Amino acid sequence: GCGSDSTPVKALAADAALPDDVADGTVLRLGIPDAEVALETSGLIDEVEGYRIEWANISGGPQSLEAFRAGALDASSVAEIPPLFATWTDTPVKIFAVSENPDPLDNPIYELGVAPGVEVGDLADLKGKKIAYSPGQAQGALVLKALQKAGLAQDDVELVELQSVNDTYVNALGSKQVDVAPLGGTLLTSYLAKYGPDGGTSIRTGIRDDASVLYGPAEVFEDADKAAALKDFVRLWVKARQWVKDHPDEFAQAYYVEHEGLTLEDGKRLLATSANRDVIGSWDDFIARQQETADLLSSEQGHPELDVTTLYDRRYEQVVADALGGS
Amino acid sequence: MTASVISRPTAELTPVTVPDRRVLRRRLGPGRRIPFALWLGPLLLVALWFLASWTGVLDPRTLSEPWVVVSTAGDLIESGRLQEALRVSAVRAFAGLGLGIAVGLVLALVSGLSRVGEALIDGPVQVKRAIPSLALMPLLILWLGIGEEMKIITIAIGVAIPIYIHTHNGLRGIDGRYVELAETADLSRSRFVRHVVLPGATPGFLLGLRFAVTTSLLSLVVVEQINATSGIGHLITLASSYGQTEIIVVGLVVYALLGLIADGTVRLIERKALSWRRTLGSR
Amino acid sequence: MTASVISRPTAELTPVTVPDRRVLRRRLGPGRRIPFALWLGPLLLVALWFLASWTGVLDPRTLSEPWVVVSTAGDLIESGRLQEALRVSAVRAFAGLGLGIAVGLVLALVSGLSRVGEALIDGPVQVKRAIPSLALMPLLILWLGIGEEMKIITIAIGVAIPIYIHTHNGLRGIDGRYVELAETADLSRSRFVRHVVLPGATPGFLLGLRFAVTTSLLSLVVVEQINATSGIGHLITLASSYGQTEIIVVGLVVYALLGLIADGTVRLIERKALSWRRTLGSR
Amino acid sequence: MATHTGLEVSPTTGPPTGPPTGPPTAGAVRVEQLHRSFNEAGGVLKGLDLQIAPGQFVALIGKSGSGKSTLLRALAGLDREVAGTGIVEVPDRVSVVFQDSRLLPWKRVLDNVVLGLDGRDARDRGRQALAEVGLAGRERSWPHELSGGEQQRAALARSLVRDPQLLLADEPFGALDALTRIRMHALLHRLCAVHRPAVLLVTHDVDEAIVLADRVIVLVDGVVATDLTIDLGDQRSPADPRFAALRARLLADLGVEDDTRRVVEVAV
Amino acid sequence: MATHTGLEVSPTTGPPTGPPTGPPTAGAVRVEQLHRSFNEAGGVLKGLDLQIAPGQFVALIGKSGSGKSTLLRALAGLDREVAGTGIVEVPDRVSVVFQDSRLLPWKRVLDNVVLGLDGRDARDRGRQALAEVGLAGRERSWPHELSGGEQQRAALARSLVRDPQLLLADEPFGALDALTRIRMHALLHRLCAVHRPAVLLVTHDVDEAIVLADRVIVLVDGVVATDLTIDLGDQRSPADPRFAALRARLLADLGVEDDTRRVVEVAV
Ligand SMILES: Nc1ncnc2c1ncn2[C@@H]1O[C@H](COP(=O)(O)OP(=O)(O)OP(=O)(O)O)[C@@H](O)[C@H]1O
Ligand SMILES: Nc1ncnc2c1ncn2[C@@H]1O[C@H](COP(=O)(O)OP(=O)(O)OP(=O)(O)O)[C@@H](O)[C@H]1O
Ligand SMILES: [Mg+2]
Ligand SMILES: [Mg+2]
Repeated sequence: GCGSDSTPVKALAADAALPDDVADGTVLRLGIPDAEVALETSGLIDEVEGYRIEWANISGGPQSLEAFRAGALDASSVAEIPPLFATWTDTPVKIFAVSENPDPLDNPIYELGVAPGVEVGDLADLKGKKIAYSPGQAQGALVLKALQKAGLAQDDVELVELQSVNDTYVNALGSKQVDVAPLGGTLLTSYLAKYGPDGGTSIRTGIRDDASVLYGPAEVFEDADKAAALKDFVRLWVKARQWVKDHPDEFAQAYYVEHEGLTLEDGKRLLATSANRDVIGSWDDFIARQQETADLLSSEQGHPELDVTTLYDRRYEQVVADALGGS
Repeated sequence: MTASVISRPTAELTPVTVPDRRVLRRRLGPGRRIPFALWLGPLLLVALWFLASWTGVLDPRTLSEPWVVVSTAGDLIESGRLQEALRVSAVRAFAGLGLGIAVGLVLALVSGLSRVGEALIDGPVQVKRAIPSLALMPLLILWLGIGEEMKIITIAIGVAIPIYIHTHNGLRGIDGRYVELAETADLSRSRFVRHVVLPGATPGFLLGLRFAVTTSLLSLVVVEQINATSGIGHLITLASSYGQTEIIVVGLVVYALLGLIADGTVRLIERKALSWRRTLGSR
Repeated sequence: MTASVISRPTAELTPVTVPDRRVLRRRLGPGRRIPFALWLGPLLLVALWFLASWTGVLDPRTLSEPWVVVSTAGDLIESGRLQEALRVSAVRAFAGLGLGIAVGLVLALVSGLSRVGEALIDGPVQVKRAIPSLALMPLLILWLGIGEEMKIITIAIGVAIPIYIHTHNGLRGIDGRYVELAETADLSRSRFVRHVVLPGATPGFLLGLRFAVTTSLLSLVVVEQINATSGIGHLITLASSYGQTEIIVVGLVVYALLGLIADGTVRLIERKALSWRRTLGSR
Repeated sequence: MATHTGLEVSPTTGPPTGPPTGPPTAGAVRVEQLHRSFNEAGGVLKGLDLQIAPGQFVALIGKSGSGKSTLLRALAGLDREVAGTGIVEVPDRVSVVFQDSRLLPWKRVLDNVVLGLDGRDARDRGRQALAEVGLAGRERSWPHELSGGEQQRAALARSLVRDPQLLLADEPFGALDALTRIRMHALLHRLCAVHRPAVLLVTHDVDEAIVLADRVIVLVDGVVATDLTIDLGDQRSPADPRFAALRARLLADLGVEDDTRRVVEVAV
Repeated sequence: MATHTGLEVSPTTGPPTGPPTGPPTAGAVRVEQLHRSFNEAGGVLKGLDLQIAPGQFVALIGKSGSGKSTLLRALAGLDREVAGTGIVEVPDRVSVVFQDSRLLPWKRVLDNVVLGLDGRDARDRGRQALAEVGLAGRERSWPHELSGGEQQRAALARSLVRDPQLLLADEPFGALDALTRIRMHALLHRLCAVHRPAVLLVTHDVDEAIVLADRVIVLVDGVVATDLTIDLGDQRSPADPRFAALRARLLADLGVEDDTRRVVEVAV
């Protein structure tokens, strides 16, 4: 790719200990906008030493994957699905930090929006309904999980293939083109605000959708300098997450209002729900849950079986744990 | 020294050699058409792709190897998915194309021949053109649902725009002397349209048609993201959401082929329909 | 009874009334241009929008009310976001436009004036045109990264296509008699290009330019999805990922305005540059 | 019906003579105080007066750039955008032969001739008109496949087939050789004898004007400077001394004092 | 330098007389067994032979559609795509006045005249040429603002300013009135006397041919049917009986047996 450095790469074995020394001129190219804002606002950014960070305003599965393939990005922040699809499409990646909501079932990212006039009280009511389904997106995986949890097969409902771009799902529900569609974040709020009066509702799935990871292309972890720089960055990132927890208003203003253009209320709401995340120092449960997701997608969408443990660089687990302990 | 005398060898078959020495000037036009030239460039591209993949210069993760694409295409054809997708998409594309051409032509005539019509139609068309179509999809879903009508009408709207603009432009560019002729020949408005405006605007219309067929193909990718179970656009969307690069590339190759065939067809029509023209290109 | 005699009243100021009775034929062309007519249709649309929102016919959930959009725009301007977005996007759009126009023109000349050039260039351009740009983005990111170059080059590629096709088409449509004239006047190739080809292809080029400016605007929405922190396309993308309908509509209104202004500007240039033409539209 | 088949020529029933019969105003041309100018620099027509009776054949001569085409375009109603004043009245059915032959390039010759004609026999009449102007067999040619003179004749056929009340012809014979020109003169003369349109014919050929017209007018400085009635009868021979006198008079109006052109004299 | 300023006219140094001086081949035209046909129906040129010596002035007459323009286009090298055989040789610097005046509509008159000319004085020469054809002050007009005859004169100026070795002119005076035509004749005559190009001039005006040319050829049935050398000297008056004899001969070749046109006679 175009972003490759001219300096020779110091190779690092997958099982070798993470080095501490970072060669001069090492650059980390990171697509983690909330971390960028948190570091800048808290002043933690001044602790970056021995390497440089180039921030990219990139987040989400498809964009980060494209940037990885192009060799233009070293790490990004996504939910649990993109690393799976990356592997299935022959782009080796490694997860090097994870976080989750301390109270996931009460603060789900997605709920199932129900069109006005449609009776869906719990997951069992999904039977026979028209459900918006986007195969490659997190929303699609959620639908499959919901069906699984309700004990329904794909044939028991009518899956309407519909990509969730912009407010497509809100409109599809509002105009009753589908009965049920997963809605997240501000889309859910705006749906309920718009169509609540007409009888539009939503139900919670009781399914965890709070997994969030930092991941990067596998090459990055074979480059001793980058791996070392990442090690330092992870330490800072843990501090930054902690700072966010301690300064929610400051962060909401800096990130949601100034960076993302939302209102402060929206920002605070998001911070309380989907952005309310704790860094995890022990990954076993997390990995197990992701394995379930992978297995479900394999069976329902016909992807090859995947052992998700191969996706993790667990050397960083210790780094995170140390950082958590130290803070 | 630009006018030089050269000799053209005459056919061997003629028993008595008939001399044919002409004055040949420096040719400033492009000369005779090379048949199937349209395909030369793309074939070269394919050859390059082959070479780059073969030598490993091109990473298969960047762009699948041609042979992989061929075998993937083979699989898709064997399973019948590709044919089915093409069939379904063809129906949508042609319906949208037909509707869009009709609407675009009528709008162009109304707006081209009356300043009031122009004042009412032209601005909104430019506005529609300037607005990202992705941003319009939610509105179209609200108004037209997610069924087949929505898909066809969306394609038709996309098609009508280039037809309108090019026909309007072609029409407005008709030599004023022919309009004078029509006025003195007391042509009725409908005859004026049939005998002067439409033939005079044909070059413009045909250029618009070249854009229209491509638009109808490209619109498939957008509309078939919504509640489609088959179609070439759906095939690509699905493959890209699963990251099935080879299938995406098969889809793109099909698009390239369809685009070339459609463009070639319109240009063939162009050559036939505009055979009366004596231009830089036709000499 | 088509040629009728009508009388035109003369200006009141003239003390002695000078009669001016002309033979006036049924006017078959569109007549005189109405200044600012381009804006009439859009203004009507806005009025309709206002009315429909006011009376409640238009559900605000479908399309935000104009006054809400205005106040949202006011907020965006107050916070400086809109101006900043426009500034950032303008730089990208103009850079891409300039580059794309240059490339498109050169390609059109090469391909328009030589059959070999055409064989090599024309097919690939048609292929590029037929391939969904969304599917090309990954490749472009791969080759050009995610920085500013990628954005500008992507816009430039989009711009070069209509410039190429329209200039090529316009050039090929130049009356063959003028080419003959150039040949007998012993024009050198460069003079031929300057004195015959470029002015003759100007109407085509300008039509292409109308598409090119719109393309550059529309491309912003695509390229600013990737690693942008400001820009009008980024504004829309961000707003739609959070479902901020009013901001999206502000963005679309800005697009409509920009589109109309750009189109109007090109048409103004057109009227100036083509003042030598006597056509259906200019009479 | 009979009055509308432009080229249905019956044997000459009698020569067209001076002032025509028929209602005095229908089919007449009246031009009063016609002013036309293309820019501030000065007018092209400066208060021109002209009356043409129905059925009268008027030839218009004048220097290149004197405003002949401008006058014809005013009569044809094609000068909406030109500045000026004055009164112009013309009959309903006007047909124009333009100075350029102005065939629609996208229509074959026959289709150009019958452009806008009604009726089932339109194409037959068109074919006949083409034959009369010597273009039989060229019905399916494209305009660009015709020679200059052939294009001019096709344009003439298009005008004649329409059976106008007023025929405005701007140098319709300019690109024709002597024989073809004589044939076209004869054709026009015959048709005028039958259908009696008023004719305003622009020509640079003084002899042609004298041979064909009832009246010859000369346009000088934006007005009709000379208005000569040709009373030579039907036997108009250039050998006739009256013919020669008329010619000398008209040439003098054009500024040619002595027609015995001497190459070296004018050259110096 | 002097030979290249097309319109630098010095007082006539002497009339151009019959056969020219100078090297025998440079600047000469040779056409042998020229065949040209546009379709299977039959040829337009059928084995035409023609030689024009350098500096010779040849007038070409022939019926409308007889192939005059076809021959000129062959000499100009504009008939690449036309079927046929034969040998054509022309000098290097050839200039063409087309039958249509063919001004580039997007260039003002002066820019049309100096199209492709080199040198700092090009525009001055163009201005001078325009003045010579009576278009002083019209330099900045658009072609569509010129009258028919003015366009023709602008095209003539464009050709003359180039100082060609061979001038091919296809009815360059067709749309001009008598006086302007005489002036243009004089201009052409003067320029030929100074720069001595070979000229092939198509005209329908037999008198014009006799007045201007060293030789008149008549094209009939695709070959040169008549080739007359005009030996009237420089005082060529139509009143001269030899002039009248030549005219009668050429008209007869064109098919006009009796030039004393009688309207009724031809009309019947
Ligand atoms: N559209 C125009 N704009 C400016 N000037 C014009 C325009 N049309 C004609 N003229 C000028 O008006 C004058 C009269 O033109 P017109 O065409 O009537 O001449 P004409 O008598 O027909 O000449 P010719 O015999 O050469 O055809 C000319 O000097 C011409 O240049
Ligand atoms: N491109 C063409 N295709 C078919 N036929 C043509 C073409 N050009 C000319 N012809 C025919 O060839 C014949 C000779 O044409 P040409 O133009 O040489 O005549 P011309 O002698 O110049 O006549 P004019 O005096 O009318 O200009 C005509 O009958 C014409 O119709
Ligand atoms: Mg005129
Ligand atoms: Mg000719």
